[in-house]
Amino acid sequence: MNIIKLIIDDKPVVVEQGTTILEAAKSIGIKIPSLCYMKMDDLNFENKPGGCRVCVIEVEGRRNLAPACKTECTEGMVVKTHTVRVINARRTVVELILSDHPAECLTCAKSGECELQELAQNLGIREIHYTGEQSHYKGDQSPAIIREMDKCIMCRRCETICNEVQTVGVLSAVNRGFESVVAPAFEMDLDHSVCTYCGQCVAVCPTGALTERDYTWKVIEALVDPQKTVVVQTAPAVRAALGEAFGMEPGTLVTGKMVSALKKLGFDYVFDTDFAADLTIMEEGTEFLDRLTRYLDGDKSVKLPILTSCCPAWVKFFEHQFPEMIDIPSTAKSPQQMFGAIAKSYFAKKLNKKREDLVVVSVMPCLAKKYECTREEFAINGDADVNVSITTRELARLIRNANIDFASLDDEDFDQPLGESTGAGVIFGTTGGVIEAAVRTAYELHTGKHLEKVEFEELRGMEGLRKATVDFDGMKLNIGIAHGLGNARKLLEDVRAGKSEFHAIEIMACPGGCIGGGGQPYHHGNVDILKKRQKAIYREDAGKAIRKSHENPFIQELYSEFLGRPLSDLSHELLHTHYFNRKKLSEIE
Amino acid sequence: MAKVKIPVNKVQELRVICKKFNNDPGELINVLHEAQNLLGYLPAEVQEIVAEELNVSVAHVYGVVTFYSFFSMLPKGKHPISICMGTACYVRGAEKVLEEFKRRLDIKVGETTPDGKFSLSCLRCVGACGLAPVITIGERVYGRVSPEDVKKILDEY
Amino acid sequence: MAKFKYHVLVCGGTGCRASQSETIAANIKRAVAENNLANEVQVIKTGCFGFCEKGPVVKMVPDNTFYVQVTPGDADELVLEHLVKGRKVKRLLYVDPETHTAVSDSKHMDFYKKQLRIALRNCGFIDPENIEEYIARDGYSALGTVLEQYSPEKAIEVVKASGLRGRGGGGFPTGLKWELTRKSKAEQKFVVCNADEGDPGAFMDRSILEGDPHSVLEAMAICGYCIGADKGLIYIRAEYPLAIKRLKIAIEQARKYGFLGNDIFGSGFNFDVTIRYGAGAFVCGEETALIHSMEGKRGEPTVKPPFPAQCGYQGKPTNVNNVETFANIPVIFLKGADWFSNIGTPKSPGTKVFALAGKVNNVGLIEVPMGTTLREVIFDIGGGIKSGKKFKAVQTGGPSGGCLTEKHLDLPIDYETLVANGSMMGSGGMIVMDEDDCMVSVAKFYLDFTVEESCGKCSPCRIGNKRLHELLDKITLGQGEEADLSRLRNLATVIKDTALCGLGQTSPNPVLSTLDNFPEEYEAHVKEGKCPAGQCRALMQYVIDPNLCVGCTLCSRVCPVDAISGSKKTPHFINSMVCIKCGACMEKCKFGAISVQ
Amino acid sequence: MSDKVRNLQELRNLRDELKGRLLLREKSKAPEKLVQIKVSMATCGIASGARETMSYLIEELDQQGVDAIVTQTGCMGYCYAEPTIEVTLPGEKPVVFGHVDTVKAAEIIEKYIKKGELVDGIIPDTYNTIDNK
Repeated sequence: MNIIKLIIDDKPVVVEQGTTILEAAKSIGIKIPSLCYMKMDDLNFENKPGGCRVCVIEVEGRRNLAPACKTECTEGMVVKTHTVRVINARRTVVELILSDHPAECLTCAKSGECELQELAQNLGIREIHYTGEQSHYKGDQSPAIIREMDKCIMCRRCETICNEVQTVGVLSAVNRGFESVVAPAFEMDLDHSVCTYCGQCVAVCPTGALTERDYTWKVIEALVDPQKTVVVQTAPAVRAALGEAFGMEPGTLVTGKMVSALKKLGFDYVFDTDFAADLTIMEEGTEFLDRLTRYLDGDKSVKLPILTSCCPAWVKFFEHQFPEMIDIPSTAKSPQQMFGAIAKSYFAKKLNKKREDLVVVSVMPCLAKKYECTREEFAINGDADVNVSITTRELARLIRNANIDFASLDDEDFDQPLGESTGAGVIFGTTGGVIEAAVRTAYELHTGKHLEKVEFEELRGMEGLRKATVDFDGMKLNIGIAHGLGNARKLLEDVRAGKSEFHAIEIMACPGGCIGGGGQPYHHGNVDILKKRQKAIYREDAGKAIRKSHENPFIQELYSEFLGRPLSDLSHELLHTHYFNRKKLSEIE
Repeated sequence: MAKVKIPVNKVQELRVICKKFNNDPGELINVLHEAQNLLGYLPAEVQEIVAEELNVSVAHVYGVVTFYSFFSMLPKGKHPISICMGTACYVRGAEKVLEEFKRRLDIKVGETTPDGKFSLSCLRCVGACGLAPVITIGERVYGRVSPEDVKKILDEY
Repeated sequence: MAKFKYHVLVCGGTGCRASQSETIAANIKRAVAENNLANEVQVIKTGCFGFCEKGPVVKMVPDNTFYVQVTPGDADELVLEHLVKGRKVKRLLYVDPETHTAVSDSKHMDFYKKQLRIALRNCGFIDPENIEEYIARDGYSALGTVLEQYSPEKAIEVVKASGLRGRGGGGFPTGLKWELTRKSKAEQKFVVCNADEGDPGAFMDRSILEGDPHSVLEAMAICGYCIGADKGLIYIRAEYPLAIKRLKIAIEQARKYGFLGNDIFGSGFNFDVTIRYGAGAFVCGEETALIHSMEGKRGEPTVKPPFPAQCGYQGKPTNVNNVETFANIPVIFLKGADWFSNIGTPKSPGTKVFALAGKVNNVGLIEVPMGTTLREVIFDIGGGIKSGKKFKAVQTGGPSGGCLTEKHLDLPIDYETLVANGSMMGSGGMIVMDEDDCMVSVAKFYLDFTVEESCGKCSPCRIGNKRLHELLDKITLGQGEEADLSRLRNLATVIKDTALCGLGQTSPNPVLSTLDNFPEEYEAHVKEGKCPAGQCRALMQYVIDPNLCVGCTLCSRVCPVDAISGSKKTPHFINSMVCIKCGACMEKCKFGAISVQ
Repeated sequence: MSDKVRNLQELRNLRDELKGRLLLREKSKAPEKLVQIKVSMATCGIASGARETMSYLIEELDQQGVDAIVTQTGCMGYCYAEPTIEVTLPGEKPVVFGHVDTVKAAEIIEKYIKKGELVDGIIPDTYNTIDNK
């Protein structure tokens, strides 16, 4: 690569060929404002249509202003980023965007996190000189995502991530000119489309156009209801990100403070989804070993590789996109749903209460969980195993509503018995974590030997598609790992073509796994935040006394007192499920 | 969007069209042209079949259909009337002719008369500026149209 | 001519007719009869000679003597001297401005024939559906010569030497564009002919494709050979069914004769052409939007660079040229680059086809050498302004161009001059406007067009043009304030400066050029709520003249909104607040009592 | 394929032959009576009735036993005068007529084609072509 020398704001800069002016300026501390631009190399996501025109700057010798995000540096280029002409152009462009944007900042779900709001503040916009007609679109409220497309600024991030990274293809730019907007086909509601609710569009949307459904009020109503015993479960990835909502460094572990806050909010029992993660390992691990041994004994009807099934967005993805393969993934429910089933049977019996008296609330880094708990197979005569699923962001809002000074809380412990978990449970929160937890237990169950080193570094990392071979005392197991539905599709196509050399595959819909879920505090495209959260998860695992799921005493107690053994009839009834052939085409009412 | 039932033979013809363009997503616009000629318009179900055959998302097809003014998701009239609103025709009074058509047919631009006989739309430029103002009904081109002629033209159908 | 020995042609074009050319013809007929030459001399009224400055024009056939600025009084002398005595009437002969000598007949006076047809050379001469007529006029011999005698590099040199520039509107040197595409390395490249022609009021590409499709095919093959491409695509708008039909026939015939397909002229060079249809989107005239449309996507442009020459259709190097640009290529190889570069001006050689339309008498497709002045085009070729009205402005370059006025009439037409004066060449649409056209509503008309055709991808164009249109709407409804004029200018300038593609960067031109050339008209709308040209209906005041109105109550009965009051036999009054300016009352009033202020 | 032109020389021969054949056509048959008429059949021409004019010309000339060839061509540029036709009497310069509906066509046949009298409304050719430049 040859080197390019140029001048930006009278400062000399040296960059590799192909670098854009935006990146060159950033490398010497000049942050040129931009809006539609977002780049996350590790997740091979790059959105720079060059459409918002906020990042225009002056290049000597050029007739009009150049978009910094798209224009590559050339030798001897002279760039000026804040001449009067540039500032006037930038302010006018932002005024134009604001002129077709509802001025509802005070009540908007994205207020305080909105990139357009921040831009308007930085530029000191006090008046919109060019007002006129505003575009209006049909509202759309799905179980997980709310679309208020009047707030759409056509940055195309959601369209790019849904089509290129997730390959689900729900969204596309529609119409032309002033009425253009990004929408599903026929501007139908999301819950009629093939949307998997992975929430990545919400994670990248710069404004309040795409936000999560808010169930905080429903939780408050349950808490104040004297007849109800309110039980809460917190997902592994929440404890690695909740702190960011209160100004803490990304990657700060706030497990103890989270539990303390939940107790102060009035939850009767504060439990941990990690417990159900260990339970999932028991069920899924056994199912995998059962298939593996039958396969090795020559039973051709056995379907390998086994695919993990704990991510609801991934489940809805293969139900829509690969309906003919719905018998390949593990039949085990996700930890959220296993927890609900156990809470409303085993635990309800312990408290000798009816299941209807219990309200199970889950705190998840994810939007698809909101949809998952509403699936009819996860309820018994109308009473859902998990009543409400809220996101990390919603929990932060609840804590603020209760005037709790989160940062100064002392640590507290989860309640027993469903609060106890192992290191294997907590690493569910990151890509590669579920399969590592499964391997830790399956190794010992299969070989009967003690597993000395529990860390399997070869399963870890951030690359979209990863392969690893694990040695089960002589028997080589090929493991595949994919995060991001686009990568999942590649593995699926191999499996469909019978070319897949894997025995087991772990798939998570969100890039980075659950730490990058659609319900987490906004990362605004900064991938380092995801990496820091991932390290925090592995730190929590390392700090745990017990590191393998089958050594969790309360899991052993659950089996001895209630379930009997993994894959027992009761286990099947409570902890396993089946999938549906969802037509690829939407059902238009 | 009411689900439109497309007769089975038409669905078959539609798949044949897609195969004729060997299901190449790059040929989407040519496929949509032939589909619209086949059915007169492009309802949601047609777009879904095209999306399936060309292996692209339905949203992508809908995005293309709503981008180009030639494609319509509503059935056009038996005799689609298009008024040329190019500069030459505008300068020679095309607006008055349009007003006259609107008044007589009592529909707005983009709508179809209740009996489905006429639909009214504006065209950017037919390219016969010598005959400004120009209107087309189906394939036929009428030149030098004045508001007074509108009645005579409509009576021809 | 069997019977008549002599024909006297009297120009009957509307320009000359306005200076009584009909009476001249009548006088000559009378004089001919008096000298009993009636059965030898036929007097004929003709269409416009295209020399209206010197009208009325009388031409004697067969000796082609050309008399100018003839008056009805000269009729007798003409008949006596010329027809009877056979002597030319010196004082009426045309004096050549350079040589100051009287020109005896029109043969040496090709000065008055202002047009030169290169791109349109075969249009109207050959049957477009018969390849043999094209071959008979040297068709495909340029391709044959290039394939047999030129290396691709040398052929590109010829195109560069000719100085040909893009006729689509931008004026980018064609030779350079071919060279850039040649330099990009790839095993697959494409030649694309841009026949989207979205400009309203422009129809030259259609006429070329309908009249002489083979010249485009031949040129595309030559371009393919030069840049190393074996595939050509013609992107044509769906609104041109006849051009599509003729193109298909031409492609079939060209394949049959081996001018398309494999091993053309035995040179081992393969090239074939397929047709891709537009679907009604003006923005697809822009190169990158066109390419996306051909890839079955929404016609949204992308930021350049990369230029299509490096990465175009299907990511491969693609050379996009306009129909008219291609139509010039075969002639350049037949007649040579020097012959071509000597036509027009040094920096803009060759000719340009214009679609002359609007308030001009001879609406038509004309092709003039670059450097011809607007006056010559509008008055000499166009036959002046319709129904004797006063010329006000001419709009070139369609929605991306600007308005030029009286003071620009003598400017030479070429790329640089038009851009320097706030307009641009564009594809060649030329709409003439007269005193009755309000420049603010013309600007609004173009903005209405751009708002409708904007692809919506970038905010300055998607939202900015909408706001420009709304501002102009306000002004034409008489609700504009002083500050709106400065807002208009700043917004237009910013859109021009920041929009992503050519459409957005030029869409404010109609506003800026009307603001610069007709500031007083904007002020009249804003300050006095008046529309000088009387076109903005909202600003028209319908008024009843009390001393003409006899109180017959006819107007009050026909008024749809009861804006007219007054009892029988007394002068009536129109309440301008209620009046919707429909003009029904004015039509009904038999006494001419109602007028518009 | 028989019609495939294999090289430049073959093309030149074909061109000369075609040019010749066009002239031959004139020479072989009764040259003095042969009339060539070109009807401008562009979109605007057709829209203004060029198709009717063309078929009228063909039938009428046939009935009146005039040996003529009527062919279609592209746009000659006189939009204001469509439909336009160009009539070339043998040995004469081509003359363009404007606004040629069936009535005008009849007048052109009667006066110009049969008797060589010019007809009102002829359009002087106002442009050079590259042949004579």
